[in-house]
Amino acid sequence: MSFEPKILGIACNWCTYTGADLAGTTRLQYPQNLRVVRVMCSSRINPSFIFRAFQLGADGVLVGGCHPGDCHYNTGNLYARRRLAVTKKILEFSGIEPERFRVEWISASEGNRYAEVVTEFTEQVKQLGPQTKFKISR
Amino acid sequence: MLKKTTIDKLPDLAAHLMEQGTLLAPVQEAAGFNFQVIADAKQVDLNFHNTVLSPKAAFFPQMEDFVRYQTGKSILEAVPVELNLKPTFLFGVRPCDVKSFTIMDIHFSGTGLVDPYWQKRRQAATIFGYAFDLDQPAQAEEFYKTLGIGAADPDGSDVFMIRKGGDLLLKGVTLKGEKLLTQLSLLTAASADEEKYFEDYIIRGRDFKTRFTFLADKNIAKKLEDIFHDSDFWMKVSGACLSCGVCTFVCPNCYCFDICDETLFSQGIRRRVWDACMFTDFTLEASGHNPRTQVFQKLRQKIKHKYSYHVRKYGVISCVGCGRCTKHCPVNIDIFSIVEEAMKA
Amino acid sequence: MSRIGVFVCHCGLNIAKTVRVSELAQFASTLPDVVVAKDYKFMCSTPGQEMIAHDIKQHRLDRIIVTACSPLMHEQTFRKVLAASGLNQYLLTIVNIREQVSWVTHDIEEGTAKAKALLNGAVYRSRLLAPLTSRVIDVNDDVMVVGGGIAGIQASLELANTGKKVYLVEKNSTIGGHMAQFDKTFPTLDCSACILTPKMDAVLQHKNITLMTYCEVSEVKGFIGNFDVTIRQKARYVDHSKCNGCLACTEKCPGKGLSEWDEGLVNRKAIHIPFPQAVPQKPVIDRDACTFFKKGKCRLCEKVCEHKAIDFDQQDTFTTVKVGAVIVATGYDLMDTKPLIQYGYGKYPGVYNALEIERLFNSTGPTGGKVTLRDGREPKAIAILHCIGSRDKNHYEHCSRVCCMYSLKFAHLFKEKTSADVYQFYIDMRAAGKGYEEFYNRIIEEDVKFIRGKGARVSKSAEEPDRLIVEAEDTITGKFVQLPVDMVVLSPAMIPRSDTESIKRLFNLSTDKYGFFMERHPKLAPLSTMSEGIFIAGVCQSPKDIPDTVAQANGAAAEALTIVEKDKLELEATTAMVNPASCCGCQNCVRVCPYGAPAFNETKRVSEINEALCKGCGLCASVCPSAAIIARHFTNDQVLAEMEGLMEF
Amino acid sequence: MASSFKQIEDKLKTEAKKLLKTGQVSVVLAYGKGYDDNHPMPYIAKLPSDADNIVFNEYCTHNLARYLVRYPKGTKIAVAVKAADSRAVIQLIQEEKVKREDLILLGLPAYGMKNSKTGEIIDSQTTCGLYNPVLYDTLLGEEVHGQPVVSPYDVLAQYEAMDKDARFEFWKKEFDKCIRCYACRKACPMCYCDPCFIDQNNPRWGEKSPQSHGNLMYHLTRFHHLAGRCIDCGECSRACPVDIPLYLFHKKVAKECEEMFGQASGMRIDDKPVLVNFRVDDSDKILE
Repeated sequence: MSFEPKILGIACNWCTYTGADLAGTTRLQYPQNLRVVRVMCSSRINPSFIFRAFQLGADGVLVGGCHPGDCHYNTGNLYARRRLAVTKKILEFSGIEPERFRVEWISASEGNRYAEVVTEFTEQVKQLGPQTKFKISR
Repeated sequence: MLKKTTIDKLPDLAAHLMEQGTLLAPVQEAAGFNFQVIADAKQVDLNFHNTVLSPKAAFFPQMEDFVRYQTGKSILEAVPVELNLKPTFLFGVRPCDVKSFTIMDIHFSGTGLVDPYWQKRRQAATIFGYAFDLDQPAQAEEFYKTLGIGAADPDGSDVFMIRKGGDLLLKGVTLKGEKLLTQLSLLTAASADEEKYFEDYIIRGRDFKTRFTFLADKNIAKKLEDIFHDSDFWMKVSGACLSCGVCTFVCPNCYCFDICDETLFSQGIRRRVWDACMFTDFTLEASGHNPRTQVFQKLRQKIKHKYSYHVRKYGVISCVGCGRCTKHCPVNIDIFSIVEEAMKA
Repeated sequence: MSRIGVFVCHCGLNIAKTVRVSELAQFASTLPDVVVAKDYKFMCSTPGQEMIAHDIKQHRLDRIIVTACSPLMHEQTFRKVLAASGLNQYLLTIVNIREQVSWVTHDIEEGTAKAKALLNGAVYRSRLLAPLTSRVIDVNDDVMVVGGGIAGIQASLELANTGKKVYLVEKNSTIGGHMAQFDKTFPTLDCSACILTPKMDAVLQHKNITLMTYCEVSEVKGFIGNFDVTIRQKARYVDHSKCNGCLACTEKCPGKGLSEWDEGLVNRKAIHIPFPQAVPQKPVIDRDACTFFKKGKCRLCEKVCEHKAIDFDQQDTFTTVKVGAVIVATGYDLMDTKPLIQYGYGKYPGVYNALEIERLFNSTGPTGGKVTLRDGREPKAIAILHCIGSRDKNHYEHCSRVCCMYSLKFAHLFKEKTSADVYQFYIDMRAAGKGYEEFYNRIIEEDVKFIRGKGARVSKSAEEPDRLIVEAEDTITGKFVQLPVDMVVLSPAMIPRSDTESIKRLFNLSTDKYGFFMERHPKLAPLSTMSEGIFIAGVCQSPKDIPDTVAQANGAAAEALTIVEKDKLELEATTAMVNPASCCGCQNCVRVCPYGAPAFNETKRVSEINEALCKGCGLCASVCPSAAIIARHFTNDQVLAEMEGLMEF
Repeated sequence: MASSFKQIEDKLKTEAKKLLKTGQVSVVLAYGKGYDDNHPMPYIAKLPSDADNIVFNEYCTHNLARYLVRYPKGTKIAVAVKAADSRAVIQLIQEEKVKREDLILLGLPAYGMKNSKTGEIIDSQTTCGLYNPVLYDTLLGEEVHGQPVVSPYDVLAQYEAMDKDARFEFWKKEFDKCIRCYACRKACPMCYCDPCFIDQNNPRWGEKSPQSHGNLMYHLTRFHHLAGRCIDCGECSRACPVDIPLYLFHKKVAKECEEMFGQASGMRIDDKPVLVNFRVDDSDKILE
């Protein structure tokens, strides 16, 4: 059986989550490896959420927010951009493949882009294989 | 009967012990020596002064699992964790650290309330005490003489070891130790001279110089009680203290712990982990109130626990003067100096 | 221990086709704390809702999970079911297995597996949900309108007519705004003053309106329903409570300053009213132009004033008013075209901008309504250049929307007042408005020449030194045009007021890339802003004509009314709060919040969050290093638990 | 010509005495004698006579900015600051934990500081590599000049060049040593949270037991919390009883922050910490 990664998604309510709904409404098909947590804004995402996701066994983590400038809360994603950039650098220096963590800006009208990103990211994580470095083993 | 072998043959001795059970011995690490479970007999290295961490973890590991359970299931389905211990050989423990075991024994098993984990690990262990090198001066931080401990005291060990040049002299102190030595065929019998050297060494060890101040257990206990409210004193001595946990974690006598439930998915483990009186959440009450928030209160607690409460409760100071807390304190706080000053206060 | 009920919806075949719904319900029933799990054809139908209500009672459920369509669809529906059953509505969790599962896969294995994982995440999250209650606050029923142009005037009158008290704040010494500068309005060509001045006067006379001219907002505190706005009354040096508006002072005054109202084409006195119909009809002293302030001698105005109204010692004063809602209608400026050196504005006297031309047409203007050049000649040929700085990626990409129409109006007025040839240089002619296309057709018939090509350059004529040459490419003929004219009119981009930044900061608004205020939603909430209780109207939101501005003003008034009509207001429940025991006082929350909800309590040395200002984005919770901030309904433990549940299977 | 430790010590004593005598400050944070000369301690002088106990030698490595947040708001404090220490003070001012006007900074231009545990010279390998305080009111000695200017990030090259798997193994081995004594955060002048996120039970961010995953969560999150704030004094690593080279990770994060946001921590009072700030034109490239 081929490797089916588990991917954690964290999507902002106003853009990416709505965009994901639109992908569904338009019946776009994409891989089912992504499991999404809905938060109100990408700025809600604590760096530890990302570290924790990998510890819980996520093979990849995808964060979705509004395009910079379009944040429902004005500036949330502009802070998120910086904070998540640092998160990514930390992941990279700790030795985990940085490609396993991705941040994408997907608006509520970009259902097709949502489907594309999920498809492409799932494929990428598949190529990387199972994530074992952070995963808690008991 | 005194036995001997050579330092060169240490790996052979280690290998013999490893055949019979688990061997814990000093190993050189990046930050200094530490006791490790030996996988490769050649790792055992007696060229150390003392270890960074005390050997207490052999009997009181930093993490001890008690119960495994599943969330959402009945408590009746929880499974206690059984200790299936092989015989353990704790090899190369300095006299002051050996003494710490006997002090900890009072707390964990000496008063009728028995901690089964401590007791089982203790019972499974054979302790190879190892005298300090009397030809080298004691380290600046050490003060075990103050606590009445000699640099070559065999008390508390099952087997006691003294190095003589390239030789290692071993003597069974307890029946268990003696019996073990007779089984170790690679040991040879020591000569009468060596026997004498061994006995003299122990006596010389009692006069070995470390930092010293005259300390009667009862007096210091009382004195510390008297100055409990002298917050000027405590503020002064704790001014630099960061309230980190280094001193308590390296201490051979600190035994405070926390019990926590750690779960992942539906699997839970109830375990014991070391805690420290220096930590914020140590005395945090469920109400949110914390009776000990200030640094001086925490340091006072630590010193009073060792030199006062422990004396009141168990009749003995809970410190063996190994000096680890001083040596590893990031800001060089010295418990010996504080005790000395307290006596003057 | 929670008692969770799981309700799996088939949504007909929408879900059931690619998720095995009964298997999903069966799976749910094996999860810890799940007391009951059921599937049903249409959970949102009345029988479906009744089933949930029934099970809440029968099984004493305290958490409900509905596994169905997107929460954006039916979360409210099911919340009502909970509320009706006596369960706090925030104890509901929706699992989205339609839009994000069944509709995006054809594979029933995959679909079912993902649905299980999502459901498990919901169970983990659900256990940690807490009941939330909305806070109810009192509402002040007064409104503030910032900006006294036509938008502000209109909104103020509408609100005042409903009986609400209105504070109208205007930074100039008169209300009226740009509209007061215009001569005629397109496409009807009715006189601007004739329709505006009655409204200005109505504002002054209205018992419910407190007119605050020569004032600026200096501080805004509070939140929807309860704003405390501090107003700075700039020193007028004339005590308006004593002045009777005889204007004797303005006659004697020797000081001269450029007339703002006449776009600097002429001077006015240091003590002045901006224009004859100004409201209020009482003067102010322009400190920079006043001989006394400049030289320490003069005081002529003081001597002639019989009411002793002149007060050279007057200082700025501050007053704070309480209002429940605010309408921001700060209008626009024209782009400064001087930096566009190719058009020679400021260099060649024959080049004018649109507002200057408005003044030239006006009978109260610098020329008394005669169209003459600065040297007094009457122009023989006039070029009107559209889209100067707007529709231009190098400057402002936006279309200023009204220039086509006012340029046509100018052409008409030029034709009426002069015998000049009039040329329009345009990119596209945009006439989308009631009667606009008709107006365009009318002007075409008035012998106005239309050249489809953007004016590229204005230069001095080599042959005739008094004349200018306009260069452009006529894109219809494909020919390069060099046209000698006497007057060039630029129609510059309309841009936000120069003080937009400070207004933005004061009211916590956001702006688009040009600086126009952002509406909450471009279609569905065009007058609301991200700051609750603050509304926008008119050109400060985007360029628009007078009818649209007035419509927006009425709309904003109605929006404000929906707030101040209420006695009480229910606030968002999913706000953040600070656990003071964990707060380390780093003030990160205070630094990042776009709404100013957290504030630092200096005495307790901890942050506190004003729930009335909080919008629940959770930014503060993620920047809080000691995890002291609880983002209600999205708390750290809820999110982490959900993640754990999602990753378990 | 740089001043000797003894010269600086004398000036420090004089200055401290003067400040306490005139009542300009109520507290002087400096160094005092420890149990031997190689182990001086942070010392808090409150009386003019206390100033006689002040010492300064090459082992006075501790970052005294650590102690500033202990005092109530408005306490007038004089604090002896070496280069990195002064950056910590600046950072604390940026974060409004202390006020500039409440502080008198006694600058210590010190070259040749030594780690009292190992005896090694402390330079840009383990700290920010500056020798003169960035901010001070009085400089107690001649500025240090003529030392080679070395980027504090040069030391990272070999770790950055590592294969990611090797780097993971490297850090795993280091973090697995952690005994969770929290000396690193307690020695850190910027770690003033009490409680720290890792102390919390609800939620429990990382397990309290000293296992790989809890250790990893603690350290990685702490690196994030210190991103753009760590002033590279190296105290965390010197405090660590098991010698985890935390400074390497902190340096890496500081370097990335500097590159991405164009601002080094603790250099200017008017800066805003980079992670509670943004620029509209921050590039999306930083996420790649």
